[in-house]
Amino acid sequence: MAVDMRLPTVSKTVSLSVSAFDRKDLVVPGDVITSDTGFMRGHGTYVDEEKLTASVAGEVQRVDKLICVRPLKTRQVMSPKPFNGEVGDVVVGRITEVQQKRWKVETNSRLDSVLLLSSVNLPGGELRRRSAEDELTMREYLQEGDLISAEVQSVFSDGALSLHTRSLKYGKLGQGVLVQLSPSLIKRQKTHFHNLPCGASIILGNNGFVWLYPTPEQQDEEAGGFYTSLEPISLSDREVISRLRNCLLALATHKVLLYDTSVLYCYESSLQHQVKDILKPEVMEEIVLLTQHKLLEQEG
Amino acid sequence: MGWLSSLLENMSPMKLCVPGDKLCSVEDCIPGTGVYLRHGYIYSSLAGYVLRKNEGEELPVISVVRETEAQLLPDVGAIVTCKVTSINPRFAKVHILYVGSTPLKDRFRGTIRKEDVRATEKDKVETYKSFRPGDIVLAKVISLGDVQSNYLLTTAENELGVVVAHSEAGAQMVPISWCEMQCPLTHAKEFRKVARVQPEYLDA
Amino acid sequence: MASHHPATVGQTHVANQNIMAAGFKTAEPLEYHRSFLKENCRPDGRELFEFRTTTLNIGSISTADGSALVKMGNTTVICGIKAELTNPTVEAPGKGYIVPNVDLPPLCSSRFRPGPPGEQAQAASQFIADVIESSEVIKTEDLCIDRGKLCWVLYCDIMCLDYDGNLLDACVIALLAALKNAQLPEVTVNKETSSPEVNFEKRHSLRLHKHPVAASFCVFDDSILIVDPTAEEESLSTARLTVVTDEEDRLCSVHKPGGTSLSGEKLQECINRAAARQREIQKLTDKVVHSVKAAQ
Amino acid sequence: MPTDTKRVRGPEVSQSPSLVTSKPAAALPSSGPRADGRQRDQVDVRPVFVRCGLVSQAKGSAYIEAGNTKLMSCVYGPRETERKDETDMKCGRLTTDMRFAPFSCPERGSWIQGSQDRDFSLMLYESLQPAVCLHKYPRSQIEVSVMVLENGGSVLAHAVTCASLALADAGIEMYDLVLGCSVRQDGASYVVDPTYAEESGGSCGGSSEDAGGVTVAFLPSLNQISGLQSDGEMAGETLTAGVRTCIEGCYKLYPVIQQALLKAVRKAAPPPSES
Amino acid sequence: MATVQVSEAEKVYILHGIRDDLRVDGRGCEDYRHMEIETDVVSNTDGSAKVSLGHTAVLVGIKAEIGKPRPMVPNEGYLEFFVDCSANATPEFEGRGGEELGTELSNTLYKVFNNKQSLDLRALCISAGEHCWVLYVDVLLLQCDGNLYDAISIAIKAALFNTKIPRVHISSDEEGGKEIELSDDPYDCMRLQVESVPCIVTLCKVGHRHVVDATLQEKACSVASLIISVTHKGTVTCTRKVGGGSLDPESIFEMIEAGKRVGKALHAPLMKLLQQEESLGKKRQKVGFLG
Repeated sequence: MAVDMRLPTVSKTVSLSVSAFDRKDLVVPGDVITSDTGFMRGHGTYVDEEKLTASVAGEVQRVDKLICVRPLKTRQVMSPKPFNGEVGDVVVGRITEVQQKRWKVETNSRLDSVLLLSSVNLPGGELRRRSAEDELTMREYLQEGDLISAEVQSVFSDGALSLHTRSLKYGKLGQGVLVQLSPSLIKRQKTHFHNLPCGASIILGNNGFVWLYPTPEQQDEEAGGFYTSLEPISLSDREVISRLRNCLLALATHKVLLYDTSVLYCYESSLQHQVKDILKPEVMEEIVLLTQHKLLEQEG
Repeated sequence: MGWLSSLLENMSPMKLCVPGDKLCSVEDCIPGTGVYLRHGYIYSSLAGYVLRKNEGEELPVISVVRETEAQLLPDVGAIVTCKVTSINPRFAKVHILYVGSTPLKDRFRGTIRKEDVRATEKDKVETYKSFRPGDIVLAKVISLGDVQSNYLLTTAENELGVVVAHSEAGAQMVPISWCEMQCPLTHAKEFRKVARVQPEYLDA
Repeated sequence: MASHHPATVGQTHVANQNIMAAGFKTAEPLEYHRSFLKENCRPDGRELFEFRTTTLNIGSISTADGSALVKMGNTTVICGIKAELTNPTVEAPGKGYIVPNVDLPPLCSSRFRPGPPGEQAQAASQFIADVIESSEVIKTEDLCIDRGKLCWVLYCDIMCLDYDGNLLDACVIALLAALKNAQLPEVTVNKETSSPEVNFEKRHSLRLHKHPVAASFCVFDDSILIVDPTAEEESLSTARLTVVTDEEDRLCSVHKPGGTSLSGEKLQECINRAAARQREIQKLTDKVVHSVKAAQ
Repeated sequence: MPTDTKRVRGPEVSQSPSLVTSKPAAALPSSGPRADGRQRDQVDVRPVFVRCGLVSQAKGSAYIEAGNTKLMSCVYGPRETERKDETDMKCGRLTTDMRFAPFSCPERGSWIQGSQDRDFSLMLYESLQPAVCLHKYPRSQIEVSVMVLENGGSVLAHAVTCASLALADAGIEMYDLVLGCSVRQDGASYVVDPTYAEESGGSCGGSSEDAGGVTVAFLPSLNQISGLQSDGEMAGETLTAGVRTCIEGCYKLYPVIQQALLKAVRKAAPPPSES
Repeated sequence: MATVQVSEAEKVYILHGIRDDLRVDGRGCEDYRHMEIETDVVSNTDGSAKVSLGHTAVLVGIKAEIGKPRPMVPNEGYLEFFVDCSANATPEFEGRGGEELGTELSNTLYKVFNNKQSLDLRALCISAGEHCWVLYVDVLLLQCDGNLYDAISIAIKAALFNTKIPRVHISSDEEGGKEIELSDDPYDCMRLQVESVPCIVTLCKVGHRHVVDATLQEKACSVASLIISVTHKGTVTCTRKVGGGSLDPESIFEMIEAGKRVGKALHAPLMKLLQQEESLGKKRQKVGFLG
């Protein structure tokens, strides 16, 4: 048995990058972004006495003549649902309800997302017509609690996301570990699916849900993506996954952007510690610093 | 336990059991109703009579039965008798009164959607021309529905539909076709999705 | 039309029979009852003016100062009396309290939900309180121990354990029997310390001045009168009436909560039947009370 | 204090006559035979009187009497869940409600359900739930209510037994019956199935290390404990021994309970014809 | 209780991990998560403590008030527990959900302290039959991430350690009436002997093994848990099975044994930490809620 009791310490984010306070592109509601009338008003802004003013706290973004403020979604994990999905985003989500012809999916968004029965590949071929029977047996494919990876297909007018899994890489997730983080920590990349060289795979959902799982031996022939193996995972794979999980949490605690390289460097930096010790504040600090050094070196 | 079962066998030719009684190994019988499996044995899940039936299989089916199948819930595929409570253009709401021939002690609600009223020309169905509140309808359970909705029922078979209906004059109407019924008093015709009339029933 | 399904034919037939025979009872309950009433009888085999078998059991709860369990057919009601000491009010320094409450817990029928008392329970409590007051079964003056200082409060808690109609009749029987069964310890006030002293060895019964009994009726289709309704009969009837009389045939209470109207003639008939019922029940109660006393 | 407008109210304060004579309750002796003649340190449960199927309105019901403890239980359902958010598509829902009649204890209780009643209801729920095949009743709820008519000690244990009988009587599918038994530890000695006086008197007198109560809910045929709770202070070994004693007590009760249930089955219907 | 959904495959993964004594976060079966304890965090209480265990965070405040002893025990003071499950902790506590859990938790706390050992209640008596100290123990759940019971019990013990009750002086006036005077000196106060205050250990049965300090995900895989409160000497003051499943008698006995062992071991480091914090006195930098 082990118990680690201690007095709390004031937590501070270790960061080698520019301090957030020095950044000019950060605004709070009411801040005047520009009084130049030549710009177009985008999300997160309003015009007050001809001045373009921020209506949310966040980062100013300029695309050509359009100015938007991208909200800083700093709240960790779960509460106030902060993910604003866009078409093409990769998400990891959990089925919360099976309804007629659709599943409700929790994706860390303001509103539950929707996966239509017509947006999934059912077993027996992609082009199979969906029958009334499929509608009544939807729960056999995906039921409450199941995790899926999916892509945002469209955004409804109320902001709810419509997902699809019409690709072999998407579908029901098997054994592994879900880590729920802030979406703002996920770096946008070409691919959000990575087989890490340390021996496990990762799906970095744009919605902040990160899925860690053992790298499959061979990309097995799809059973429509609804079959999951329940064979025990080896102890060594588990250790890697648990280590990665704790590394993700350490990086997130110190607000380090998550992508394959940062996760991998953090993993390497943590190797001198036992998995369960990684979450101790001083260890977190140490390995995150190490990681950031490595990242800076790599950037040159 | 041994003494008890022997005692009971002396008192009645039928064996009685309570929940949790080990009845036999799965190698001896096929589990029927009122039983469950655990570690290769069949146990009783009801207090009742143990019944072994040979149904043409190699092994007999073992079940535990009570006086009535009191706990029957509407299940997918079951034929139910229900009473229409309300109608709107999209569906009819009903109370399920019977599952098969067993009356339900508590009311369960069901929904017959417009598209499930009949098998053909589904898009031409008008719920008002199919059912009226108070009608007694035979239907089949197609799904337990979801959290938002009730049991989903269908009448899209010849034998399913309205069996008892009262006319505006208050008399019980007589079916005259698969879609019409007539009041014996006023001879007024009303539209219904009528269940196919059983000859046996007419003779009675 | 869709093709013929042999599998469903048999089932359909069964279901048709449901409707025509036993199903009648569930699907068209009012018609079902009417068909019996036409023949001057009721679905449970009783005649229109026949009460269900009434049994009484008293003193079975040792934690109560008095208790009684009444069964009228299926309807079961238990009454427990707890006597406690308190101060009389300034307005009535020479009087004690009687606090009757009727509870209809979810246990007794699926029609009652957990939580605070519903309308029916509130109405029943008020009815019992009215009967106690108007019949003067107990004079609250008898509950006074020391004028202005100390008196008894009798908590009469009545609980339904099986609700199959005619709650009020059963409640009144249970209340009276429990009151007759109640034994209160002797309480004296010490002159020096002016604090009460209780002598549990010496107990005495309550003085009951009257013996009210209730009889309930239901009206079907504005004209047919039946007595001692079951829960189903209550729900299908068009009006209900409860008449309470005492041993001198005096009317203590007439309770008719809405419904269709009733002729004076019919009302008189109800009162006559209630008076007859009073004799029956008083006899039963006294018999049981005596047999319990004899056994002690 | 909110006033209760839905009941006939009495005086604001009143006192039970037994509290007026402030005679401290005599500590019960912790040796020698018990007040009701039963043996100490032995699995000596009170004989129980059990009946099933008394309540006409309920789907199943049971009444149990052990010494002065009298309680009854009714089961309603399975019926549709009332609230949509409580509907479970895969599994039924069990609700329990345990209440004490106001006249059931030496001190008059309130009509309003106190936190103790809710605690009992919760423990009843946790003891019964493992035994009920809830997956057979999707999107429905099964309601169990228990009414204590007289509290003569070991109420929770008997409530568990009574409620499981009512469930079986209702024909709700169950993996096993659930039986309850309590033990009161008082120093080196213990009493099984304690009476009200033994329950409330023990904690005053004992000054030793071991003083407390254990209640176990047990599935006799599957040999599983579905409910366990203890309070007071006990060494680990005493607690373990107490649990074992309770299990033994449950086995003593088992034949009586089985008989009562079988009697109800036989009474309800003659054996079906074997066809 | 706050619940999370877990898919079947995730369950299998967690289950196998526990079988191999390697939990998802790298812990062994009997390891606690990192725990932070701070006392004296709310200034208008007589004693307070904040405990965080993983993401679970609870705050306990203790108020001492003068009341009347209970008639059955005239020479003792008493404790009152109230657990507030505010909707802040998890949205599930909105409405009745939080109320039910709050009652469950406070009822259990009464049982945990329903014995002679936990706290010397006689020390709380001011004058027998007339006045005593009543300690109102208010528990506030700030965040729920599993294992509430353990965190609450540790926070209560820490808050009781931190509690300072003003000394009272009883003087009689001429007519024989008694007057109670509270000491004005903030340092003239009474401390409680908290040595024997029990700690709760929740053992969660997952598969064929049990774990301590289960996360919400692990709890979702568990059929039943055993709550067991243990004093520093290893005396058990309360046990309770919670959750929907049943347990084998043998595994209950194993869990009692394990609970006793783990619970006993919690006390020493806790007391050491509390004394260390106390000895730092004003030098210690307070972290409070914004840390």
